[in-house]
Amino acid sequence: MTTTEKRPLTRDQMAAVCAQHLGEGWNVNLGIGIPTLTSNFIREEMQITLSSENGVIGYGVLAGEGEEDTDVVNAGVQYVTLNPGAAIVHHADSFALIRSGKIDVSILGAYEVAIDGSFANWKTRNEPSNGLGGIGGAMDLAACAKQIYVAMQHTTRDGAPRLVTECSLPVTAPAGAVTLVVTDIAVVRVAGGEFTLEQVAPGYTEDDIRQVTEGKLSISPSLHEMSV
Amino acid sequence: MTTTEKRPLTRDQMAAVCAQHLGEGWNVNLGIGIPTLTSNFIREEMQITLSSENGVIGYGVLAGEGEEDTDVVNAGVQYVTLNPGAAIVHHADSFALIRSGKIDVSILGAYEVAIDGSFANWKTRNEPSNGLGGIGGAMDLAACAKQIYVAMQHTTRDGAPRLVTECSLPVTAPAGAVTLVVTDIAVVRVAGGEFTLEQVAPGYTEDDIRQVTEGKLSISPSLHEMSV
Amino acid sequence: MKPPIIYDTMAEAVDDFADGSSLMIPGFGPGTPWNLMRALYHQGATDLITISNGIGFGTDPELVNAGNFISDGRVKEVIAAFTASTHPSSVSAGEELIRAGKLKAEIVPQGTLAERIRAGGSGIPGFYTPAGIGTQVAEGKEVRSFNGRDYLLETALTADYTFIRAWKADKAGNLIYRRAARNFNPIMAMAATTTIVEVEQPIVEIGELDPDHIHTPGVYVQRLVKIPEDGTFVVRRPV
Amino acid sequence: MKPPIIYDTMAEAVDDFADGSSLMIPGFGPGTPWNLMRALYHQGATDLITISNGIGFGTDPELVNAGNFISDGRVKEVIAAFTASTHPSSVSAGEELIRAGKLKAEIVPQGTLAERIRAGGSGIPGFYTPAGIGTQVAEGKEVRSFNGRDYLLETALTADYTFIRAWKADKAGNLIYRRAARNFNPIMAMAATTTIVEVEQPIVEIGELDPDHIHTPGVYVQRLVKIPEDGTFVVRRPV
Repeated sequence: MTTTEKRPLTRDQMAAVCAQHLGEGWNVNLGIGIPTLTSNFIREEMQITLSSENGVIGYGVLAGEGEEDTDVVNAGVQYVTLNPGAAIVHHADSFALIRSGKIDVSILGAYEVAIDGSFANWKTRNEPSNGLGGIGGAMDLAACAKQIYVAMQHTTRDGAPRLVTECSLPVTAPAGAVTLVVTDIAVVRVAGGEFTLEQVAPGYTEDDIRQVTEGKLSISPSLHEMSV
Repeated sequence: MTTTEKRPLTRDQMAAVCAQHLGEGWNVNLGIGIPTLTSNFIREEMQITLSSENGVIGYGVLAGEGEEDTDVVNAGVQYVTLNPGAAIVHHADSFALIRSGKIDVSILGAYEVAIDGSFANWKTRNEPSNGLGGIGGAMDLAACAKQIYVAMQHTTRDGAPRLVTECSLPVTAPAGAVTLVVTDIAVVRVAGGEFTLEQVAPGYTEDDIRQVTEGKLSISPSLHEMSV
Repeated sequence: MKPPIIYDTMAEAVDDFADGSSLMIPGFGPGTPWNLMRALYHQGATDLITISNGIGFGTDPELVNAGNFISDGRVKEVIAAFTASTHPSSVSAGEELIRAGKLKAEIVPQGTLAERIRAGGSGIPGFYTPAGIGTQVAEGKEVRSFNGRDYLLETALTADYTFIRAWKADKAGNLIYRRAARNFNPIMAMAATTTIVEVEQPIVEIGELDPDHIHTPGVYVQRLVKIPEDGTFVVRRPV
Repeated sequence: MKPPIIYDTMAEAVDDFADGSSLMIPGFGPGTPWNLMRALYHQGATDLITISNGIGFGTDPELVNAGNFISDGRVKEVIAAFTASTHPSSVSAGEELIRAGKLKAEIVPQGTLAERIRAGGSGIPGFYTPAGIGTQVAEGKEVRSFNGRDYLLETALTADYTFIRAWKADKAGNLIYRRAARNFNPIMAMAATTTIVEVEQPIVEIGELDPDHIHTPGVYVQRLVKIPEDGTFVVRRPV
């Protein structure tokens, strides 16, 4: 492992790394934020279908300036393009698709991911149930997609870990939801009640990651630097 | 009341009498048999919408010979015409419409109707539950349409009453379902735990009807002969 | 998603259909997958569970329905809204087998059947419906009151296979049905593990169908096969 | 059915809207009934229950959403999938009112929200869903196991009114939506007692729309009004 200048990933680079972890022919759902950027990094030959909570099945890259169709948006209400072969359904049918387990992976943003695969992304405070929050489609996706990837900054703005032993915020889904976390400095597998470091950003070492990660962190035998 | 030659109604005439009991602007569902013939007797100015269990909303008269569209059928799989303004939905959405209570009346065939408004039309024998029967959409309609009219022969082929104190066959819906019965010889209102004779076929008297009707039969103050 | 596989013949499309499978069969007159049903009949599949509106009489070798398989003893269980004729005089082989205790049968109100299939394709394991309250159909089922009215708990239906009859399809598997041929097709396409589609019109290139007109998104479709010119195109008479 | 009443102006279409009513508001960016919402804002309706995906910030007087009514204290209860921002720094008036206990709020996973609305329009009083199991959302709800997995019981939603945004309509009230503007519109149109529709294109004669292309059958529609040339046609920016 080389020790060069530390270069954390940009949001676009994180999206590109997410795209590298998609399988051929997968049906993919992208959450608001970094995940929706992923649509720009998917190679056509992967035969990926992107579907959005609002019932767009088969969208493509973000629409270029001046080329927006104001009736074509993704889950983040960003203007996107429709791929050939797209289909539109209503909101209930869209979640019928999600709940039926046909989504291979949903990539979501989060505040915290715990070693048991639980994660938190709908409440910014640890307060009792009071009707407040921003759930969107996350709970349906977390409960029903075959896998959940989380794309998020590795730490809070104050430097506190977001990969934790136990979520401090109310969870979006209990244990077993998240399988992979892509951060600005690492790619971490979540399985068997622990984190496993698989990739680091250019210039980062195991120890760099360990210092900002809470909870058990194993090192993958195939640990390598990200190609971004 | 004149006493002339007794002229029981034909099936078409029964359908015509059913059509006379529809209100302006009603959404109407027609069951297999005599009820589906009703579509031929509905005047356009009534603004009736006929919808069928298979998802056809807004069909019209039966298709003439040689004019059948083999993809346009009613609940009896008879070829019908589509009225202008028709819409097609799938089977689950069709019953969503039915269950949501938007059907003003469903006209069904039956073997028996009881004084409490319960009726039987899905099993030809009084046998325990064994998976046998022909329910079709009748139970959904009976539970959810605002009213159920029954169109049937007044007696069995053996002359036994079909308007009865209590159904002898397994019921399609419990008390309170049927509000009106149109037979070949009478129009009978069902309410308040009794039958009320409202109309008789040409040549029939109260006593003629009473002889072939089981269960309490009141006579409407406005009893009159059917206009067919 | 990987696009569906396009087969040249009905026989190839159903070749690996496994004995003992469950099969959803749409159709209400039009919208019946006659060609795939006939191919499966010749393929020899047996020990089936069928889910369909009616179980059919199975007397016509060209318009094959569940009844043809039942008559041959190749069905172990039926789930349908019509398992017996409403005329005592016309009794199907299936009705006789059920009455003799030789064929397991579940009779379901048609709206409940449709909603159970829709639930099966929607990740909803159970729901409440008013249909059947106070009847034999309610026997053994949970009754629950909502806002003072009683409802039955009904559970989802899924199947290993469904055969779908579409009017138009593109190579991505997007489907469009015509008129009342739609009926059970869209919901069964959602509820089966393997959805095999017979298509009336030539299968078009991806992008030729308007996304707003699609009735079944291609994500639900695994196999497509064009109905040949000598195939069964229409219901030739009311059935 | 009696065809829907066609109004000349948005104001007339919402004139008799009663205080204290519940209102379903579709839209996910596109598909929002901006014109009817603005008309209702000026009509003065208050004491509302709103059902919508998000409660909105309500800072734009031209793009009126639930937030505008909330900011004015004209909403007594909200049911939504987003009641608070996901960024601690951007707090809406609604969020502040809810936290202060001055506005009743129910937060619902988006798929559950959609299915509860679809159930409300389908005569299904309750259903089971896996979304929310093991979270705060499950508090106080029945958990039931089907095939070894836990699900939550969720109940139907209906409303007194819904405002619908359609692309095309005919005089029978049949509606067609365009692209992702469809979203909540078809299911909310089914779930309200009075469905009022703003239409982008000129309302066409009965018979001009293909029955196979209809997304919302006219049987669900009570009122239609064409969006005027100077009305709000598009989402002019992501919201």
